[in-house]
Amino acid sequence: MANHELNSGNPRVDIEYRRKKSKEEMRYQIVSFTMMLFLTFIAFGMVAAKGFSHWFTVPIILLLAVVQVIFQLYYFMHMNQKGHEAPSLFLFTGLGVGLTAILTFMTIVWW
Amino acid sequence: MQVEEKFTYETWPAHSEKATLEAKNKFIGFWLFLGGETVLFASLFATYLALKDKVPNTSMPHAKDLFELPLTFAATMLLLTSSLTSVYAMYHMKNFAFRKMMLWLGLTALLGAGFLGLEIYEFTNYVHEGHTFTSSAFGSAFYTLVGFHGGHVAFGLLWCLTLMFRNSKRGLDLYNAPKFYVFSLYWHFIDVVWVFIFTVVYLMGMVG
Amino acid sequence: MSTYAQKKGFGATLWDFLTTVDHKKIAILYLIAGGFFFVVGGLEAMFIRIQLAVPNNDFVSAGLYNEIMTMHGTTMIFLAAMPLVFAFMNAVMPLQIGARDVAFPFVNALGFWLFFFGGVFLNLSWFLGGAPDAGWTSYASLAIASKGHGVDFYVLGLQISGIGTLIGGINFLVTIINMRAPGMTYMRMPLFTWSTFVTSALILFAFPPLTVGLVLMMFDRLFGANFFEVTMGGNTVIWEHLFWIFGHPEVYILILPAFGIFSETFAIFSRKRLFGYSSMVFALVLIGFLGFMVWAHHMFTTGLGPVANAIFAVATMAIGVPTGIKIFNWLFTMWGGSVKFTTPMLYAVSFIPSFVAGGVTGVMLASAAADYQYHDTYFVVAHFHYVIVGGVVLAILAGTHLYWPKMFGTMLNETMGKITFTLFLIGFHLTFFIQHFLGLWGMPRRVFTYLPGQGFETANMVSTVGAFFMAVGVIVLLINIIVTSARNVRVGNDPWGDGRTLEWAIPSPPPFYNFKQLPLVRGLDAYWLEKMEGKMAMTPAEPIGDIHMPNASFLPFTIALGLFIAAFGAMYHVDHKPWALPVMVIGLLVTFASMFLRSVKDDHGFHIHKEDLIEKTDKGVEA
Amino acid sequence: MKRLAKWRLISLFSILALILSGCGQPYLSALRPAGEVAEMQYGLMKLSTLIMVGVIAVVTVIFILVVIKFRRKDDSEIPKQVEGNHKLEILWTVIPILLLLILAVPTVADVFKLADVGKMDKKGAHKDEVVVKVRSNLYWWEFEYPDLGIVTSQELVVPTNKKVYFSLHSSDVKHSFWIPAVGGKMDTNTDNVNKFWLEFDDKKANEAGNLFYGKCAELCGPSHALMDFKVRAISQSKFDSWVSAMKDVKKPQQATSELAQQGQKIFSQSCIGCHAVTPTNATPEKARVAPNLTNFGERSRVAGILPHTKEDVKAWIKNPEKFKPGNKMTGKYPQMSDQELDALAEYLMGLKVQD
Repeated sequence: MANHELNSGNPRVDIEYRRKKSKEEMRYQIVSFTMMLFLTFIAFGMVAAKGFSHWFTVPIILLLAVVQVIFQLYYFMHMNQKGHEAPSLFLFTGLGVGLTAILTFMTIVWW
Repeated sequence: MQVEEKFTYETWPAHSEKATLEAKNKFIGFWLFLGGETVLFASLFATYLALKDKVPNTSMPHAKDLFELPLTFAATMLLLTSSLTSVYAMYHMKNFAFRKMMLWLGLTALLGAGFLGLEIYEFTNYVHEGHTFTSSAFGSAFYTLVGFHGGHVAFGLLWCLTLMFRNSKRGLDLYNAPKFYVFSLYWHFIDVVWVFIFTVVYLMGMVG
Repeated sequence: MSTYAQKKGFGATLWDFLTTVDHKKIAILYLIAGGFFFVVGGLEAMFIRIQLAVPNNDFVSAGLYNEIMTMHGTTMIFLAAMPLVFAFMNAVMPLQIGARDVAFPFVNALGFWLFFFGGVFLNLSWFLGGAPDAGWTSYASLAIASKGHGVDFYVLGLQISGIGTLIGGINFLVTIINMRAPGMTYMRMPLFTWSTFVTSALILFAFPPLTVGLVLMMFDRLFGANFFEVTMGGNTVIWEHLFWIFGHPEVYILILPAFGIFSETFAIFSRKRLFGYSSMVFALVLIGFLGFMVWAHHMFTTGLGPVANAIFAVATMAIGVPTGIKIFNWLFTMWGGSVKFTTPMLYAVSFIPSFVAGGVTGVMLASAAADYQYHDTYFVVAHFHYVIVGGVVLAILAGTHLYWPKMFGTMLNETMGKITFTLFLIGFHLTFFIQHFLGLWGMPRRVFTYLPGQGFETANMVSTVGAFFMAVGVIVLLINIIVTSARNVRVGNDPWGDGRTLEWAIPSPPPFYNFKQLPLVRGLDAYWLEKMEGKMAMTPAEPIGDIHMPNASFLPFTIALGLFIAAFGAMYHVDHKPWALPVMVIGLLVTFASMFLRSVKDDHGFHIHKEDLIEKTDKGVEA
Repeated sequence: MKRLAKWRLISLFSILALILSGCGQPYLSALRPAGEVAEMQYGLMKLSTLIMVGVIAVVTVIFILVVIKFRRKDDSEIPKQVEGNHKLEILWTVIPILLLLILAVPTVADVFKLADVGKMDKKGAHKDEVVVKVRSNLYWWEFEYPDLGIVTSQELVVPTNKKVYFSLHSSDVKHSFWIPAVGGKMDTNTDNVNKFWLEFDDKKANEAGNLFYGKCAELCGPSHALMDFKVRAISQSKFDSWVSAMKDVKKPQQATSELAQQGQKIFSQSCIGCHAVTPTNATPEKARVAPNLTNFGERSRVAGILPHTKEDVKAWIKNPEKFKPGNKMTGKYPQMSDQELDALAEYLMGLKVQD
């Protein structure tokens, strides 16, 4: 989306280009925010409704959480932009390590 | 590029948060720190999940009996919205609109403070119901996980206010732009953690 | 050490070191502090071996033995091996990639002072009512039951120094990602830099679980929480998991830099580029990755069930493969080379059989069903000492000799170096080889004594004799250091004559800005390439210009000091001492005030002007 | 240098002599397996050692060649800068994988075999399996036979040539239950009950004098080193008669001699609060705070570590702290005169269920 190389030579053009880009980005961010609100409503609604079975609700709300977090990471924290190779490598490695720990604690800590 | 150089709307670089070597270092370094924080919170989540509802006697409240959806929902809305306001702040930083950025940052801090207030109110409620830090392993794990997050919010507030206070007269330059940016990353990360807390602790706690 | 430094008094030098943010000086601080704790841990080891020399010995009492044994492990791992490794990383890695400093010089200093105050705090336990006595693993049921403040010292001390290590790790990572000289691609980085990179990544992911574990234990012991209190719903196995999720990668955090040092040594003294460079890098990364998948092999007898044991057994065995790759690559680096047996090379060469012995017992231990016999016996003690002493300590000794001229500008005496080597190596094998058998004969580890008539007598005596050899070896090294420093014969850029990487292209010790002009890197072993073309220096990648340098600061010291003070308050708060809470608050205030000061006071650093750099070149003061 | 060579030789010889001096004691060493489990584990040890020695041999050969052949002779020689060799590198990646697979398969099989304790939970009158509930305490062990309704301490009695199932638990801090000659260990956790099985070989038990040494293998406090126990492995018939003899003790045995009667009086005043002298498991675990002494006279050690003599019993009671620092017995009873100790020891040594 955003661009490192602004070499049109004409500052006015660059500025306008950048403004347009920022606006565009902002639009994406507002859409993500709306989506996140929507997903939160669904999650809370499912639990509040109490009508669904445990095995149905839990995976769905976990999935909704993951989708929300992807919105946060990629749109709010700009991981969709260039120059985020090292950040994503380390963030996802950390996530992997963390998930292994969680998996262990849920399976072999209690008997 | 000199860090103290004065900029105008026209000369302000596209990626002010990564314009100098120091800024680049800060940017990568903070992301790595967030990678470590991921493991930290994962360990706390793991502990919580292992100790959920482990109480010494049956008369003590379980997750199901404690949590209230409306309160959690309100807290979630506050924090989610504060995420959006800090996005706005960064938008204005990009456009070199210092006053607007400060305004949105102030709003972010206000929402964060509201969230903290709700959390404290919630905790006092639980304590009245006999669910305390020392009453059971469940209690210890719950307060540690949620409290760690709350502590992060509180630290974020202090950070935000310090930044605003220090730079209120100075305006934007390449020295403080990365600082604002890194703060916004931190704030979003707190929100990411909260998404999992409300899902895993509260919603899954209510479901059983 | 800097070109700007004039003859200064002791006070000024002290102040210089208290406030320095220069990676080379911080390296020296790490070396001194780590060396000191290494000697302390060594003394503790000697007490252990003297106590166990004969059955039913009463050289130390049972309780005191547990304290010594716990502190030996904790000190050696956290306060000796890691800081010494950090010393070399700090001293060498920025030079190897052609950087002027690390990414965050201030944080670098902060990391050191946190480690230092954590270590001092931990060791003050000796004078304040007793050291921790629950083993370096500090398993929860025993650690919670342990009376006195010993375990509190462990928890708080490690927490403080752990934070220091964590930020140190992040610092190295960013330095390597962002600050490589022009032309220094990832696949041209020297192997020591690669090992620093992987090690730092391991630190980044391994220390948070330790932090969490320590926080939980601190809450349990000091603030009435119930994580490990079984009657309150707690579970002690959580500690075991958290500790080993950290603890196993920790082993690799120690050994990977050792691999790095040896990789450099083999290449330098064989006058040959490292055999299979890419597979060496690949193996490093793979070991680092697998390091996170195997921790439960420390818990085979905990009762995790056959499925978990089988999975973790197979995963553990897998680590043998990349390690094997490395061993053969080193051997084939020497193959066809021109091998010169200097002191560092002697360590490197003897490392191979020693480490292979430790590695194969590691694979034996991975075989879960058989591990039920080895677990918590002297077999395990023998195994990890073969890996840690035969790998890490030999590497630290090799690194000390190899990089001493680069750090201090003068060479350690080779004859004395070889004496140290001989004594240490003999002592090492004498001490630990026999312990494999002690374990198999039925001797559990962490015993303060043993009864006569079980067949343990001779072997234990042999082991103790070996320990004395090692002690004498270390004493010779200390004498060597004193004599060398007194003589202070200055050396040039490349004192070994066979340097291959960038650090050997600049003066020993380097000027405080490292490189006047950033070098242009044209391939692996950049300096060697230039030398082979008959050039004596690197081709610069930039014209001479102003160099931006960070300011010195006293704040890292005070931030760490504040936590140190606060830890005392937190600890004595359980005794209902009236002063405890105020002390804790004051300590935290010192820390936060320093951090606040740091964030509101701008620190733009200073510039060394182009003219000054040129002037000095003309006068021939510095190359 | 000559002296150094001599030293090396001496140390080498002493190590060799030690290795040749045997594989340890038959009642203690994991290298003298005395049962199915230990046998299985010994097999894995041999297999892995064999593989590892093979690896070491290859490394050593290359190592020696390199060190001898490629010494620097001429200071100006510059060797060829070799990048690597894919064939070689693939070779030393694939061969270790194969070797590890050879080890991994039996390892996994054995792990599952050793964890197979399904039979111990079988209910009903036809139950033939021996089940022992092991409870570890700060520096002593309790062995309960839930199906037989008896409790004993410090000295486990088991039948040979038969699977014995154990369920392990700790009442204070974590310990680990280990009988080296008979099979690998398992932790006694505070959180849960761990289960495993062992088998005691009759012939090997005879060689070991029917008495195996057991150890605590997890650091548990100052006297961790002294938390030994013994295992009396006897034939099924002898075991049966021991069980019925134990069961016959319905109430505390009466001392016969006058001195012993005195001792019994002292015992019922000062000791019986913690130490039971009947083998029934009717009292709850929490109330069983010290070793059961029903058959104390027949045991082989005092407090698990001292020789089984009257003198040692007296010395132990007089000052247990001297022998097991940090134990829970010290200070729980009044000081005793030599005469009282004498009587008490006489009584205790007479506590036998079999003749």
